[in-house]
Amino acid sequence: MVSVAASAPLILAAGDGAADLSSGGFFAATAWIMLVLPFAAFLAIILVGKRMKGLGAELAIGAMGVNLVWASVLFVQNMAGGIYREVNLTIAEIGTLGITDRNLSFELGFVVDGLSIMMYWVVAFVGFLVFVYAHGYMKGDIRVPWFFASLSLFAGSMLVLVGAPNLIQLIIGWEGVGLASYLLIGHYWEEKENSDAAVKAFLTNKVADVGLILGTILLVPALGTFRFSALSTAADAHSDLLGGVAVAGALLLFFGAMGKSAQFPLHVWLPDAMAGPTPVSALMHAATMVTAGIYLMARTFPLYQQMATEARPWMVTIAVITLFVLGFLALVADDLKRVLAYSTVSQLGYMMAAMAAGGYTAGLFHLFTHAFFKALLFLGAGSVIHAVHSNNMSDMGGLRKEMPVTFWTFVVGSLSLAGVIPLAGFWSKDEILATLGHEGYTAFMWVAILGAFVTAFYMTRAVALTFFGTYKGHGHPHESPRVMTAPLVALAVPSVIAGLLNVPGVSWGPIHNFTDWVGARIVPMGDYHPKAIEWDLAAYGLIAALAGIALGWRLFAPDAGTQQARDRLRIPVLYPLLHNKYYIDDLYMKGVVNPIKGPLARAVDWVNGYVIDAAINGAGAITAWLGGLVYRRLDQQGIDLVLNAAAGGTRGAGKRLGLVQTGKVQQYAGAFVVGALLLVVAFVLVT
Amino acid sequence: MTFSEWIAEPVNWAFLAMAIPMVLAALRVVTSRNVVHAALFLVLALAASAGLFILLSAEFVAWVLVLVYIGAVVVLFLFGIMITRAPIGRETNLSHNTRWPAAAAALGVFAVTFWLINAVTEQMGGFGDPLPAVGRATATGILGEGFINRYLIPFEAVGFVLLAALIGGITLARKDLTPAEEEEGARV
Amino acid sequence: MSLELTFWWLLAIKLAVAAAVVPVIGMVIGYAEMKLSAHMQSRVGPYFAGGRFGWAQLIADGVKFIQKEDIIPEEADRPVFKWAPALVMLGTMALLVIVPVHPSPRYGIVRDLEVGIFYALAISSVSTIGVLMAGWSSANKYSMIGGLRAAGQLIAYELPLVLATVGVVIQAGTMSMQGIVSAQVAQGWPFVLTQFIGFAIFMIATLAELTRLPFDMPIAESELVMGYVTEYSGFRFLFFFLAEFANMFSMSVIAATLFLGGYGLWGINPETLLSPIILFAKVGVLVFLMIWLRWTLPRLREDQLQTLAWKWLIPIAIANIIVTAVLKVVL
Amino acid sequence: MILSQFLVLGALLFSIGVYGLLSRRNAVTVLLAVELMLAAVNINLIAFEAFWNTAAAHGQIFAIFVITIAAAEVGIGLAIILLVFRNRASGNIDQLDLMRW
Amino acid sequence: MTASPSENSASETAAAIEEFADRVAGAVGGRAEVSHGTVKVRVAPSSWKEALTVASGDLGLVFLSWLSAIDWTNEVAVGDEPDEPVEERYELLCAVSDLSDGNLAIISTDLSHDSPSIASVADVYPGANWHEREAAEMFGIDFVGHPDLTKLYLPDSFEGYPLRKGFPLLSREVKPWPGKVDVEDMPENGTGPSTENPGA
Amino acid sequence: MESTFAHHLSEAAVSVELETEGMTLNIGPQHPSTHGVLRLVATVDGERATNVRPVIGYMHRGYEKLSEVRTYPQIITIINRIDWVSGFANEVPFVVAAERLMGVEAPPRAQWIRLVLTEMARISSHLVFMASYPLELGAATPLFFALRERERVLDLLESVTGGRFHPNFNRLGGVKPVYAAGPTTKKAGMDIPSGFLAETRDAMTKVLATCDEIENLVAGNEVFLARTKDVGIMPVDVAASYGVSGPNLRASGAGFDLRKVSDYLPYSEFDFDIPVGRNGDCWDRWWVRLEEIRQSCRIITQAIDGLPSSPLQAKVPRIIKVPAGETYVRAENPKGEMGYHLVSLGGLGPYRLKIRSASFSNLSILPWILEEALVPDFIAIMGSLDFVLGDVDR
Repeated sequence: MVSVAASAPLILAAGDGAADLSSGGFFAATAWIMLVLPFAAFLAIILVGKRMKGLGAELAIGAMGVNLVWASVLFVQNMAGGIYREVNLTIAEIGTLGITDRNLSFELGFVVDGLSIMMYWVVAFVGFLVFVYAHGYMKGDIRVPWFFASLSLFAGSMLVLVGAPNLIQLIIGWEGVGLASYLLIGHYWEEKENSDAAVKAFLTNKVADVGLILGTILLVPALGTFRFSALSTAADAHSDLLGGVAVAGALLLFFGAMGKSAQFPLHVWLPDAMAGPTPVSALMHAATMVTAGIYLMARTFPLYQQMATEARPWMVTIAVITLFVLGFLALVADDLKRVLAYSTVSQLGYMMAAMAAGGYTAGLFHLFTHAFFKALLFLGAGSVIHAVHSNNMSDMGGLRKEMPVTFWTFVVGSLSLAGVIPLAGFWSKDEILATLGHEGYTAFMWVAILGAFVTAFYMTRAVALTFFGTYKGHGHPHESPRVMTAPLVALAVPSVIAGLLNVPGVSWGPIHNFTDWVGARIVPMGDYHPKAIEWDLAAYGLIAALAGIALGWRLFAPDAGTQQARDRLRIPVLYPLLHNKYYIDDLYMKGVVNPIKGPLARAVDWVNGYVIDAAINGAGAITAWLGGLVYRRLDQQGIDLVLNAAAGGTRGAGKRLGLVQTGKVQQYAGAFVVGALLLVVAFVLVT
Repeated sequence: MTFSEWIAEPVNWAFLAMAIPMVLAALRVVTSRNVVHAALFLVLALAASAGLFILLSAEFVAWVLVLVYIGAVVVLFLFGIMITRAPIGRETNLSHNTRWPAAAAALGVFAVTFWLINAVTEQMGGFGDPLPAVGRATATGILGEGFINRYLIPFEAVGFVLLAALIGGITLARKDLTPAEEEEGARV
Repeated sequence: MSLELTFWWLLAIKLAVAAAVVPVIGMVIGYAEMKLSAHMQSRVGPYFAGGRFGWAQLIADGVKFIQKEDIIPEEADRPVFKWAPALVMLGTMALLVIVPVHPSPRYGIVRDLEVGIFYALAISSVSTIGVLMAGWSSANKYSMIGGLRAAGQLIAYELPLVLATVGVVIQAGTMSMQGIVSAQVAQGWPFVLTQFIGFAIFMIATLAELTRLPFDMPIAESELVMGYVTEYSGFRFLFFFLAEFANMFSMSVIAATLFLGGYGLWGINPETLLSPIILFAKVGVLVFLMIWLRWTLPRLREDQLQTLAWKWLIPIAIANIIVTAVLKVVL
Repeated sequence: MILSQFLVLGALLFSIGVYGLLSRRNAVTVLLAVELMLAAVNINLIAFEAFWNTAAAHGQIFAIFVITIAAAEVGIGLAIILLVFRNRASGNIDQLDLMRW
Repeated sequence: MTASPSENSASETAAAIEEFADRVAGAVGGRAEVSHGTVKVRVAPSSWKEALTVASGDLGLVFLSWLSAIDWTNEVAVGDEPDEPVEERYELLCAVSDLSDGNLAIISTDLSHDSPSIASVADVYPGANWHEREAAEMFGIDFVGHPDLTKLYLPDSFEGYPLRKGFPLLSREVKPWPGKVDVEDMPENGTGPSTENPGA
Repeated sequence: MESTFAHHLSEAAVSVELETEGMTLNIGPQHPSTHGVLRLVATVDGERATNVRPVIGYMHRGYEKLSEVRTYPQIITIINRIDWVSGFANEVPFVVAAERLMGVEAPPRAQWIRLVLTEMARISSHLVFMASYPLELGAATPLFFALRERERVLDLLESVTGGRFHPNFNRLGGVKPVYAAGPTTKKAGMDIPSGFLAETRDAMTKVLATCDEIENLVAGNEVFLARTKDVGIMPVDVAASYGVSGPNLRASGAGFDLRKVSDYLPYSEFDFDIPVGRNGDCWDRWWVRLEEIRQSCRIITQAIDGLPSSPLQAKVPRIIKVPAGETYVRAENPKGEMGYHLVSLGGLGPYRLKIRSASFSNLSILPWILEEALVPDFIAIMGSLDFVLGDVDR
């Protein structure tokens, strides 16, 4: 039942870094614990959480802590020397399904390799800190046990997704993440707005999930496997056969990833998802939910790299649109969390662009660094919100003195996000730019550099409006408790130094480069990663960032506490456009939701009424002819009637046709029975 | 096999002993003028069909039939009927005037099916061979294995359908309270 | 052929015994209930009938019931009204067919079905129909409410009852009653040790199935004036009356078989004639438990009962099944 | 026993069900008739399985599927009838022509 | 869980009662009478409902003890006739009390014999609903604005108003029972049992 | 998100929305849980009542009219039949009212005996409640525990008054010379029977022990709590405006007890507490009554320890005529406030006697409290109000 791939998979033989992969030790063999623990915590919290002192938070934190230990050990082991282990448990034989020549089976299991270890660690690390933070943040809230149970479910689903060795398990985790996010976004469901946001997130994701599932259905028979590890082999073997199927399947998978990773135009749910408590946002934006799409791209990278290359330009285009166009929305938002949310959308665009362009490591590296500073920024924002009891920057200002820890960590996060050397964000963004340039997307590269300018600009605005000037809110804000600031500090450290893990061409003694351990040694599929720092590109990026900061500071810092600062961007045409989010929500509402939600019955009614009325009134020769045809077949009343039905008959035909529509089920059933009988008789007579 | 040969087999007596009441009960189900009586006759028909299943050595299915149909479905029926205030003892005309066309359609169905059975039996040289001995109960394990191996996906699908039906049933039958009523309810 | 005949004769005799057991057991348990409740309440209970200790009280009651006029309400639906008690009684009698009292395949059990427990659960659900029939046909609003309550309650508790037995089935690896007992005899300890949750749920659900306190809403004397049996008198009432006690016995005997090791007892050879006695002793304990609860607890409310079933018993039973199944696979 | 006897019985039962389905006015009785038809199908399934003694018991499995689906159908059907009853104070199916234009 | 006994109320002095009576009378605009520790405040029929509204509100007499009537008449069918003629009327009484010191006031008003009619106070004290129904069927008083002025005790077909003094005890007329007439006369009269009213 | 189909149907539905079940359920007049001949006409939807109309009057005996043709001593014999569960307590306020009009006061010993017997009546009445209430909820056993103790108390009552239910023991100006069984003819002026004090002390210990026993048996029972907690909540202002009194009112949170604020009996000389409930639900009403039994035991124990000696009867004329005047005397009876508004014109009997009985007002809240209640809760709520139909109908 259990097949352990103790040896490295086939493709490694061909790769350049395919050396010395061990199957890991005890911790790799027991990595499934990480997948199971959060679920155990989930169940335990639901059952006994209410009666515990910390209302179940300790269970969630404990489980996450254990996970962190496991992930950290694996992380360090992997840094020192690559690990590969894949365990599959056959749950049920599905058979060939009649569509593929291979026997498919439904398997569950886990995979431990560079990519998944990186994700394990990010999820566990950010998750742990967020849980600890949430313990402070949610104190006194309603439904605390339920909150932590959902958080555990969230993290657990993400780990199942990340650890999935095959598409099916990935989909299970994928849906789990969707479900948990729905629960968490709608945590304060008493307000309709929040439950609407939850529903919106869920539905948007569901739309995208259709793509994922259709893609799976399309690809699996062609490839003959659910397993990722066999994907590249299969891709090799089938590359000529697949053709259009691969492109279609790949695009469908990408569609799924677009939903989870909030790519234009499926990004609409993410900003609204701010309705959930801030720790949820932090977790969702940094580690769990939105990275799932990027992760899916990374896992199925061979597919895009080797089979569905035609799909890539489209994907890059969408990603660049996302990173550039949606970044602007952060400029006008007043809600601090919304600013961060749009920045996340934009950064996801960067990652996706790199992924699609072929920069496997670049995309993952940005995911890695982004996880830290975005979690940091969200937790910082949460800390501010906790203090001033408002989400809006118009209620903040001047918090620099009251909340020093929050302020300094927030600044670190902002600089990192803006891409200021030598913080983490700089290195990862630079790598993406290099990838875009190298793969021939020069124009997009410049757009991305411009995007960096926008990023720096709005982050400066956010910092200025929040922490400088004078306080505009109510009450007296004060620094958050230790349980909340400690995670901030803990996140600030990697936000500063994580970039050094992957300075092109630089390696730190026994510690391998990020590029090495995250993937290249395992998936040598011809991705691009820069071998040395391209200083000119770096300079452009840096200049863009610094220019953004300078402009932002110039515009917003001097009178950060006043109304003018916030109104500075109210440019006539642009502002309404941005303020209304490019009217995309309206478009969805008016173009998609309302026609569907808006009484379907009325539409049917309309069709019924008009079509049949038309028949009755003889308002068209075709309708009349069709009516006459059906009528003849129903009544078996001879052909002669049809012959002279040209004019006079149409009227009567329509009338009788109308009578068929009695609305009485039994008459339909009777017709059905008679029809079926006739069919049977006909069938028997013919054969 | 002639009729006299057929009737000589005791097991066929058992068959008749169940089939005849079954058909009669079924007729009463569709002709009875009292809904509760109709439902109770359905119980009789189903019980007879469970007996036939035992005759065909499908013991597990027989008891599933009893448990699900008689124990739950018909109880649900009666429940529904009574909740909608079935008139006790009162007989109403439960059929409408489509009786004759309906009878014709039913006869047609029977005729065609009967003819088909006859034709196919003749064509295939008949299935007239006696059944292997009674008492060869199918091991329930085989059923179980069938469910989780070969028919896993249909099994899950059926489970899903049941769940959907459950949710649908609740949604449909639930009385939606206005907010004011909900508050009232909370007071009590 | 002679062997065949013997088999049929034996079956007939065993069936007759099982059928005869019902009224006798009903009387014994009824008497026990009267006496035990009396002593729990500082009374003496039946005392005069039959000389000493009122042992013939139930016989006298039975005679009285049979002598009484069989009253059928004017407005009642006569055939349904008449058949309802019979159906209730039938479910009870048919249950005893699969109870193993001894390991001998020939004398120890009427019929050892491969799907024994399943049969038991299926048959026990039939009496619900009888109850509904009684409630509806009586032409009495109290009876009607009682019947509806009974149906709702029996549907709700059917599930935990079935689910509670699944753990045992998984552990024993068979649904045959005889097989379950021998599995327990073979391993030397009863399943109640590992399936205590299942046992507890089974007993609670049993109380509900029997509509005994604290789940006696369908007949609640102080609310519905005996609910669906309000309009019954004479021997038809006797049927309901006996069926309740006989049902106590049959459900207890199934519980004893599933969870308490049936006729097996540690250190005693099950082949001896002690086996039935051991079984009946275990049944006695369970019956005593039921009587004890009956005279201790007030009754719940209908919504509380449903809450208990759907929100507590069923999830716990399912969790129990999952845990059992996982452990079965793992161990 | 021969297979045909079960098939004919099934056909008879099915026809009776069809009659009930088409002729009954009360919605509950229509559902009852549908149950009869499903029971007829089950008899056929089990009979086929018994006569073509397959090792994997396909017929029984399908019969159980049918029973399950029937249970679901009754649940939904009764819920709808209940709703209709609540809104129209009648269980008669010929008043149920709202789907008509 | 235990309320401490109000100390001054245990030994209520006459002065305290007087003070309470005046306070109530002042508030409801009536005339106070104190007899044997019982406070009675007489108000005009037109201000009946208003008086009780004030009592239940400002005065804090939230507890409705009872509401009933007395038929003051000079011609009785059974029982004693008044020694001295009284003013013929129905006196409507409503006893209300507070829940702290046990102060109880009887608010009273007079209704004419010809058309006994008054505003209902069932919406001031919901409990008055039944009391008013009782008074209506026993005395024939019409409570205007009462939600459901049907008979409470008696059959719907019952005619007459039993607690009116003019209503005879029928059983007593059919079969005379000694009752009140069967009393010894005062010893100093020394005339033995009398069948007449002793005071006559 | 309701289903489109349901929405569609409900829109298309006829204008009148019909309930699944608009059934009229007649509870009573003959029903095990109505404590006699009370009838509730309830319109129920499933198990929930939409409208409840109590119908009373099946026990109307016309005591108010009867008293107009009775002498004062004769009235005492009929009024103890009003609330027959606590017969003795019914006599006291009437006697006190008449004494007040006459300007007579009963001697201390008589007053103390009245007090002791009133408290005994209270214990016996509450014990009936303790017995019947769990029974109505389905638990049969507490009945026997409680009735056993009630028997003890009734025996004591009987030993003093000669009657268990209808003592007819009070006299204007005192109490009746004590009845005693046995061969010796007792002379007028005899006192309470010998051994009474010791027996009472003994009985009170046993009653207290039984209270603990009942509390263990009933109050510790999850099912009982589930059936009574938060069921039939009666806010104190609503209760007061309906005239609900006695333990029912105190269970709603009013610490109001006429024994503390009125002087119809010398309660001010005793040390006892008033149990007060918190939520006004059925559970509180049960608990308050249980606690009141304990407090009554406390009072009785104090009373028999310090029974003053004095004659049993004040001086009154042989033929009692009450001077003209009117007064209202109310007393804290087991069921609540019992009062007599006595109007005398100086004759042998009252001109008008208004009997204010507790259960009448306690019951009048039923339409309010039973609205939207479940049928099983009817029983719980009605039972917890502890009414006696004789007290309702008079």
